[in-house]
Amino acid sequence: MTDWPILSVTTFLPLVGAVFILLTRGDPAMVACNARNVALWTSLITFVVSLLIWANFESASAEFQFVERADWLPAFNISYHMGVDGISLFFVLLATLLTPLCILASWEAIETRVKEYMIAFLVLETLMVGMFCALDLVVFYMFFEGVLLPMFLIIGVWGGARRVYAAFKFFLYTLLGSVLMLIAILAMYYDAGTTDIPVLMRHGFHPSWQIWLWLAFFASFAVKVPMWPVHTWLPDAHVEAPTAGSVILAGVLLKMGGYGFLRFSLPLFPEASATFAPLVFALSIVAIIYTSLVALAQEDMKKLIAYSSVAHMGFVTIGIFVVNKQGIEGAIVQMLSHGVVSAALFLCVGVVYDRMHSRLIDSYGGLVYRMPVYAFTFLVFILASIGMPGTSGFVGEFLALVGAYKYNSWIASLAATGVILGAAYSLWLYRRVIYGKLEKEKLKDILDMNWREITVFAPLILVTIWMGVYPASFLTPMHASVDKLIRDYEKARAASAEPGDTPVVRLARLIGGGDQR
Amino acid sequence: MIVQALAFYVFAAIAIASGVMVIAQRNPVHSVLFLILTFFNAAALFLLMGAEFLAMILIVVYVGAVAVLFLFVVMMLDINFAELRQGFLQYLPIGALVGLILLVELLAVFGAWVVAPEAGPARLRPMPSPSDITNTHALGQILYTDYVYLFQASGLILLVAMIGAIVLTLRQRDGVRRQSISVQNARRRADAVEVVKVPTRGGV
Amino acid sequence: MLQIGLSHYLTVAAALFTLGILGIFLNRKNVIIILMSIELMLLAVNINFVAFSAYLEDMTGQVFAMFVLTVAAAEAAIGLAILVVYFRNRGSIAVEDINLMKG
Amino acid sequence: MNGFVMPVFLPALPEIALAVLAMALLMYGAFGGDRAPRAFAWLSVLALAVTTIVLLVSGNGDRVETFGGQFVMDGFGRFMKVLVLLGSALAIIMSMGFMERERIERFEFNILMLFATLGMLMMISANDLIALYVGLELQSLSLYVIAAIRRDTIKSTEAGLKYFVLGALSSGMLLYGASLIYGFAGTTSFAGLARLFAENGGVAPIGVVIGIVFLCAGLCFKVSAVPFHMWTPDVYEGAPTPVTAFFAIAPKIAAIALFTRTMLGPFGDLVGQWQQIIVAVSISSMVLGAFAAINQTNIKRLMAYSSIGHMGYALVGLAAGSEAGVRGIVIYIALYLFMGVGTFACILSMRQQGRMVEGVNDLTGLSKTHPMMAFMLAVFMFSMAGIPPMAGFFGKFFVFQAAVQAELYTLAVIGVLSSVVAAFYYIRIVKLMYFDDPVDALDKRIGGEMATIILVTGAITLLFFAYPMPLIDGAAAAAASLFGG
Amino acid sequence: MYQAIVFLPLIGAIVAGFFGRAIGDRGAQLVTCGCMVLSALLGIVALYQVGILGHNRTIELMTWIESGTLELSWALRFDTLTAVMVFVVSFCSTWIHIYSVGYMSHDSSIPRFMAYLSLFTFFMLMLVTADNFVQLFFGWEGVGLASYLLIGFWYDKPSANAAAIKAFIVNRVGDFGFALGIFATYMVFDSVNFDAVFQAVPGKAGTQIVFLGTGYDAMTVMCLLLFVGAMGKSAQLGLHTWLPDAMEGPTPVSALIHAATMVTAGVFMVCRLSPMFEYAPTALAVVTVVGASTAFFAATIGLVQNDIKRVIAYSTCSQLGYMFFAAGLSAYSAAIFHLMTHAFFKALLFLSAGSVIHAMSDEQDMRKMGGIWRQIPVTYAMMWIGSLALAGIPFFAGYYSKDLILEVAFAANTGVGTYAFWLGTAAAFLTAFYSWRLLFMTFHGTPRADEHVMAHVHESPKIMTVPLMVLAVGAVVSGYIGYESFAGHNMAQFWRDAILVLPAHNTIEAAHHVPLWVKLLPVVVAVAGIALAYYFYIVEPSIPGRIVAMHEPLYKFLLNKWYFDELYDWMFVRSAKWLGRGLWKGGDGYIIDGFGPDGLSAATLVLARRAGRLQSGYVYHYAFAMMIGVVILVTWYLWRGHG
Repeated sequence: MTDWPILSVTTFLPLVGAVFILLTRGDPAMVACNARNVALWTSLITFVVSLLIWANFESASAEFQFVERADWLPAFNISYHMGVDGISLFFVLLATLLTPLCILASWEAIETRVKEYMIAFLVLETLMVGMFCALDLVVFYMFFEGVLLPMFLIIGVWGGARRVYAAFKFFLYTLLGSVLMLIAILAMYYDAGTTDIPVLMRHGFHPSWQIWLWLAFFASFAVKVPMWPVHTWLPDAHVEAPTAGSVILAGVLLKMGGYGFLRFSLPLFPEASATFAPLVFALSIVAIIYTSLVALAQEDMKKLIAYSSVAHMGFVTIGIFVVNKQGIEGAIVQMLSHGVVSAALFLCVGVVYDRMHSRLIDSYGGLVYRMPVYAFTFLVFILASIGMPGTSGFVGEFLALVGAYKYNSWIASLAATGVILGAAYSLWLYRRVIYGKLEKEKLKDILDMNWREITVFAPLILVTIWMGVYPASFLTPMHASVDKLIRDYEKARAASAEPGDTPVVRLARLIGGGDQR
Repeated sequence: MIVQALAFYVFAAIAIASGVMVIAQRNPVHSVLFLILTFFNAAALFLLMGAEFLAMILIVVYVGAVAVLFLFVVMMLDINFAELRQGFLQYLPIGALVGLILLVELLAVFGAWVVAPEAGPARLRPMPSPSDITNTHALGQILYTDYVYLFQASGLILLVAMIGAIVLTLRQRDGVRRQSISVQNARRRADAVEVVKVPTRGGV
Repeated sequence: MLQIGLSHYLTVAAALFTLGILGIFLNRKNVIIILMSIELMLLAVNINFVAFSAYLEDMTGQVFAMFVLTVAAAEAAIGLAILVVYFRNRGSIAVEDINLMKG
Repeated sequence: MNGFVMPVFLPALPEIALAVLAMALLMYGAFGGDRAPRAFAWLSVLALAVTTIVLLVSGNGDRVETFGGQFVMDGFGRFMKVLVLLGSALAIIMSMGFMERERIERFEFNILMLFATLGMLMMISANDLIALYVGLELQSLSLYVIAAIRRDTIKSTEAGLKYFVLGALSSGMLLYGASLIYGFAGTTSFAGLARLFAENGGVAPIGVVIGIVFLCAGLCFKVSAVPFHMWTPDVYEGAPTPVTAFFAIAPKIAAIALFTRTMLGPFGDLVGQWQQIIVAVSISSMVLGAFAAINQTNIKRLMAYSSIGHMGYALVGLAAGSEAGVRGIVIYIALYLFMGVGTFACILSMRQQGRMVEGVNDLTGLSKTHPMMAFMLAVFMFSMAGIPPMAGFFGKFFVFQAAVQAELYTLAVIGVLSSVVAAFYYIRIVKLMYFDDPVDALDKRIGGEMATIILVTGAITLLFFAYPMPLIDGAAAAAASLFGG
Repeated sequence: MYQAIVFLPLIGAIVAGFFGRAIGDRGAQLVTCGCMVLSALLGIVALYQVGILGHNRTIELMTWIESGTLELSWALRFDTLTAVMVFVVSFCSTWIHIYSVGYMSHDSSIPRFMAYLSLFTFFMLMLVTADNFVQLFFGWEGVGLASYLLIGFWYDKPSANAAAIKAFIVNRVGDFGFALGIFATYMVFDSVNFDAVFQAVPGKAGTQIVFLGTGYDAMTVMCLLLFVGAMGKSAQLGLHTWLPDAMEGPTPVSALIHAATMVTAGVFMVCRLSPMFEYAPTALAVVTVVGASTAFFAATIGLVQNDIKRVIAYSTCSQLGYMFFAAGLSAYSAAIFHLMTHAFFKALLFLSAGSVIHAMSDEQDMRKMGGIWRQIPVTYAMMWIGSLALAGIPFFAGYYSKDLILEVAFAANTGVGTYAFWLGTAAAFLTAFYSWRLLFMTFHGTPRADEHVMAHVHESPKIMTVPLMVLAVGAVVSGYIGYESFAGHNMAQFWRDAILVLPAHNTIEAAHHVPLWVKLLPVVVAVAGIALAYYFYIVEPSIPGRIVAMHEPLYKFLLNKWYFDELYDWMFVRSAKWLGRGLWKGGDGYIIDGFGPDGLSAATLVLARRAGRLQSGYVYHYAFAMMIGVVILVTWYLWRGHG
């Protein structure tokens, strides 16, 4: 533990950098250069600081650590309350890891409005980190929603041809999801008189309320995850966003949904979570199979990866809602892994996009002849994406499926078909892009990755393998928090469960008894 | 009683009838005239209710000033009356229907009217008995004391109306010679008259 | 029937009020008629006030009516002034022509 | 002088000061102030400043009644009056450049603004149906004229005419309602009405209820709530832009304050009766404001629908009918003031080749030509859309909090959903500024006052989250004072 | 030392793969072969220590996954079974590495090839040394990956790419079952470590498990699911389609992966899990039936194929069938025995075929060969040895193992055993026939290749022929040497606890006592097969054509591999693509977006236009709206009544 506000520093350090960039003036080329450097160094320092969080984290404790609390709206019992536990710790690290890589990846790809771009990214980092650290619902919501702004601009200003459509769809879709959560937050505040998350976790909402609150939160998180059928914003946003935008989107933003389920839906609404778990499973399984099939048909690399993200997040939601240790830890690892792997895949697309300015699979083929390093890198992440043991993808998927199987073998069996389909579309993509004859004239003089790009990928490969071979470094800090989560969940369920209830019956009763709170 | 009732019905009937004519007339001049008629009858109704001062004001202010102002503007604007009534009938049914609904509803509300027993003490300015002082007197007593704030405020309203009317309609045409009193007053003999010492025998 | 009560006066007022409203939206041709309809409405309100005042035996109603009268006069002045400037610009006061801005 | 005692003037000192200053300025203008319009405008601002100072130093926020209970001064009033005065002063400042460039500078304009402001102050302090009406009319009559102040253009005069006709109709309805209330309750005094309904245990004769309906109709017109909003877009479009800015802000604040006081003061015990009106009106305003704005190409018209929507949100707080609701309204309206002023300052700075432009599309590519202004406008737009961490989010947060507390869940849900629709047109403006390339660039130069206003309001909007307590505490105190706290 | 066996290949792979450009072709070959030789030598030592001296050991490397009760480590487990496998894998792999130096000498990316080979070896060794199911799975998937990479090694060949993907995905289907099997195992035993599971098996026998909503016998479900994985990897009937296509890879790959080692992983798995299978008689029966059917089925297809490598591939498939039904009849040691001998002779056959192909300028179609035995005598001889071993001609390796399996089948004296026996015998006949068909078509008769090719026919260099000879030695003697340890009198002492056979299932013991005709039958049919082939292709070469003409449909059926590929293509590949496209355009585009965001925004725009139209600009409409508003509110209150 540290005696300085490490979480706030991590959160707001990027903002300082952003202000710094904002204040630079002068020759445009110089400004751009400065902006890049400042952004890179700021985010690197932030990353180092966030590593300190990990270093000082006490794995044995299930409590929130590095807690900070400051008055914000004292009259309303709402305070600036920050802290991390084993669940949120790695999401913070994920955000701080990916941001410098994104900035590095955009080094040459972004030529216009560099200054604004870098500011947007730093602001985004602040919001992401803050969101994972927030321990007050209102503070959380502010960060959660605030993410929309820089992301909207990043997609819209630096995006591709249909960027306007994509940016609007992204913005409005996710906004629509989350406003309902706002109402739920207010309702919780009304009921509990506070929005402090640790306090709310002990509050115990009436089951009939939980149904509605859970649904409202679900509306928000399901869009973010995204779950079928509210996933259609994702392919568009991914395709149109600049490379780094896709990276952050896939790497961190999607995790906000999963994180939300873990942080809020399960501990706050255990009853409702149990009631709706079948729904989540159904949607997740559909997502896995459906989007995997859709991914097979894609012609655009980014779109394919985007659809694969939906499928991968399906495992996450399944893992979360089976509420057992393997399931939840698997879901978290899967999220982390997906954060690294799909981010890296988008970066891979970005590498060739920067050279050829096409994302169509058909524009490529035979790249391995000219770009062996690239081919290798791409392969590593394709393999991680299909869950090759020894990579991070396997650990998450495996644990989540083990958890699912413990809950119900149908879920695991159906979800596991996604593993087959995943291999199919991923390898097919790889084959069409990397293998085959180098026939296209334009590709004949394409260059392999330069040192900057290799620098971007090296840490990602490292993390992927590390997480695959020795996931204990990541799993150990989670154990205590996940145990507590499950324990509390079981306790709450035991307190109100009546044996012999099917979820449908329970749902009917709860909705029927809506007015007695 | 009978007389009062008869008077009421006559005045009320004329008031409503001329009200109808106001909105139904093709010629705005006629409308204004019917409006005046309405005002007169309303004033009579006021009298029936014992509000003499208001009745007089209505005639003086409304008929004397407002209605005439209307007339004046109607004349001034020199409007082509030829097709002013088109479309009236077209919208009449729906309009009349809605109007009728509103009327019926309002009447339904009045049926419920009673002077609430609680309303008695709620009265702010109990009406003095007419035998003691006249209606005008009674009004005067409270208008400048209890209602001085509002009285002053309505003064401001009239001021605003004045400023507004001037701002909007006063036109300063070029080439129109105007009298400028301040300039006239400010004129000194020295500005206007130059006494030139004419040297004698030198010619001009 | 012969006993004239408050509701009789209120009925007259309601009729005039309704007429005033009807005048505003039935009239398609002449803005001046609209202004007159407004005067009708205000008159109806005044009848209401006076009637209530008489039957409540309270002076407030009459005072209110007086202020209404005052304001109505001012309103008429402003209304006509606006009408005049509009006429100067547009050369018409047909209600249907007041339609430059819509959507 | 049978028993007549001189009323206490102190609570009304700000109004008196403003009236006197306005008349003094009128004299000055009539007899020779016409030569330096800018200086005159600054004098008017000074008058408002003086009034504000008087307001702040006279009295301590305790509830004081005077003029036989027709005038009330309390914390709520003080707070709203400060907002109104601030809004008016900013509107006058914003108008200076415009009036000069368009060659319509006239001292009467400023005087009318002052009188309108005076009317608003009286509205806020009204504690009697008659005072309500008189204050309202003082404001309205000034506004009718101001709307048509550009008397040589057809648009401005048409705006004035429409505003007038509908305004008169609405005040007719309001009066009719007042007469019904008077007739069925026997008094026009807010205090008396409140006492009466309190004694009746929250039950009112049907006549009073219908009276409240008519009264609400009149008040809704002033806050431009659906379906009494129809004048708003046309008038906003037709009126000269600084006038639109003024209309969009100060009268709205005053009207909403009056609305709040009227509904919660005399009819506070009848919440059950009028809540449905407000809920209906609020929902329709939010929804219409969201939908109708989408197709607009004129930015002033767009702002009109936007303001309709915003009033819908403010009314959500009123619908709650609680202290929390009033607090929400006050916060909402205060933040709306800053966002609105800032936005209009940006609109007023939009010029091409020295000419005013109003098209939404003229903002295209603004981020490249005016990065700072584009940024601030984006901040305002996001704020209006209610995206955190902008100030607008807090406004919505607190009104919806009140609504949820009052268990008006449907209202809250419809409200947030319509805010998503509304977000569509707000972000469309951001899109134009940031995603598209400039076609006809706007002129570079932005007036000094404008830049300052944009920067200050922008900073407040953007950074409100960092230190929200002063405003929120103030609003809480204001709300408490309305509930006799 | 034991770590070195496993990780030396990995080091070789990394060095060759990442620094291939720095150390050059020769360097990469040296490094990988060096590592492999070392590994193989250590492997022999390990076999000696573990198998002969009986020093079982498990070496924990580090924790891997640890979540709740799911605790597993990276560990190397050495018992006899492992040691045998390690020996086979490292031995074959080493020689194939060496052979590759020659075979691939003209290729442009030698380091990559060597790295892949070494990587494969590493994964295979991880697989056989696994201490828990998940590490087994790791190796399992890893060899799949290496196989994918190697099949697609010539990535400019579309057919190679397609075959690589097909191999991976078909294997994934198997892995799907495998993974579910692991889940079920964990569910039942709360552990995935072999020791813990094996110890708990007897206690759990007969328990029920709910799978897909229905209750089944736990052991049966687990074993069947796991067996699905084995079927995928070992190309058993249904999931066999990838194996023939995998011949697109370079020939050493076919020899190493698709004959000697990887494809036998399924057999290894069943044997490794014998303590579980023993308690799941139903599963054993399924294994037997599938194995026997595959043995026969693949042999029928092998009859008519024209690609030299494909014939051998189907032969592999068929031989794997033998191994499976042996395992299914609880003769695990026999299965492993056959696995080992098969590794030698099949690797030999493949490498010889490679040598032929090499000689024929990369021609693989037997119809374009013939009459070359004089030019390449060494290869020809090796091919003979391999074929003799394959056909089970006495005293070659195959004779010992295959006969043993057929005897076991007979001795089992059960329905499935008898089924396996007869199908196995039929397959033995077919095997002999197509092996000699291959020999005769390739080496005898008139040359059918063009002159250009024929001019270049030449014997392979030493670096290729020496491994052939070494393997040939294995193919000749391994059966004789191994028999006693694997299936003879030293069995119990050799296997110890590596394999568990319930006393009731001890079929090997019974196999030693079958009637004589059973022992002779396989040899007889093999000789008959050879004779028939001789008659068809040497004496009367026109007969095959006539038979084909007579039985056109049957021939087509066999030539097209029972139409499995077509069926799968239609059922899975095409329908998946069609569905994907349909869901994308129709589901996402039309339904979800159409009724979701796009539909909503379109509706919003329509509403917006309507709302705009409300604002007609006419004052009377505005007034009317206000009045309607009031009327509605008033009506509402009157209708509702008040209070």
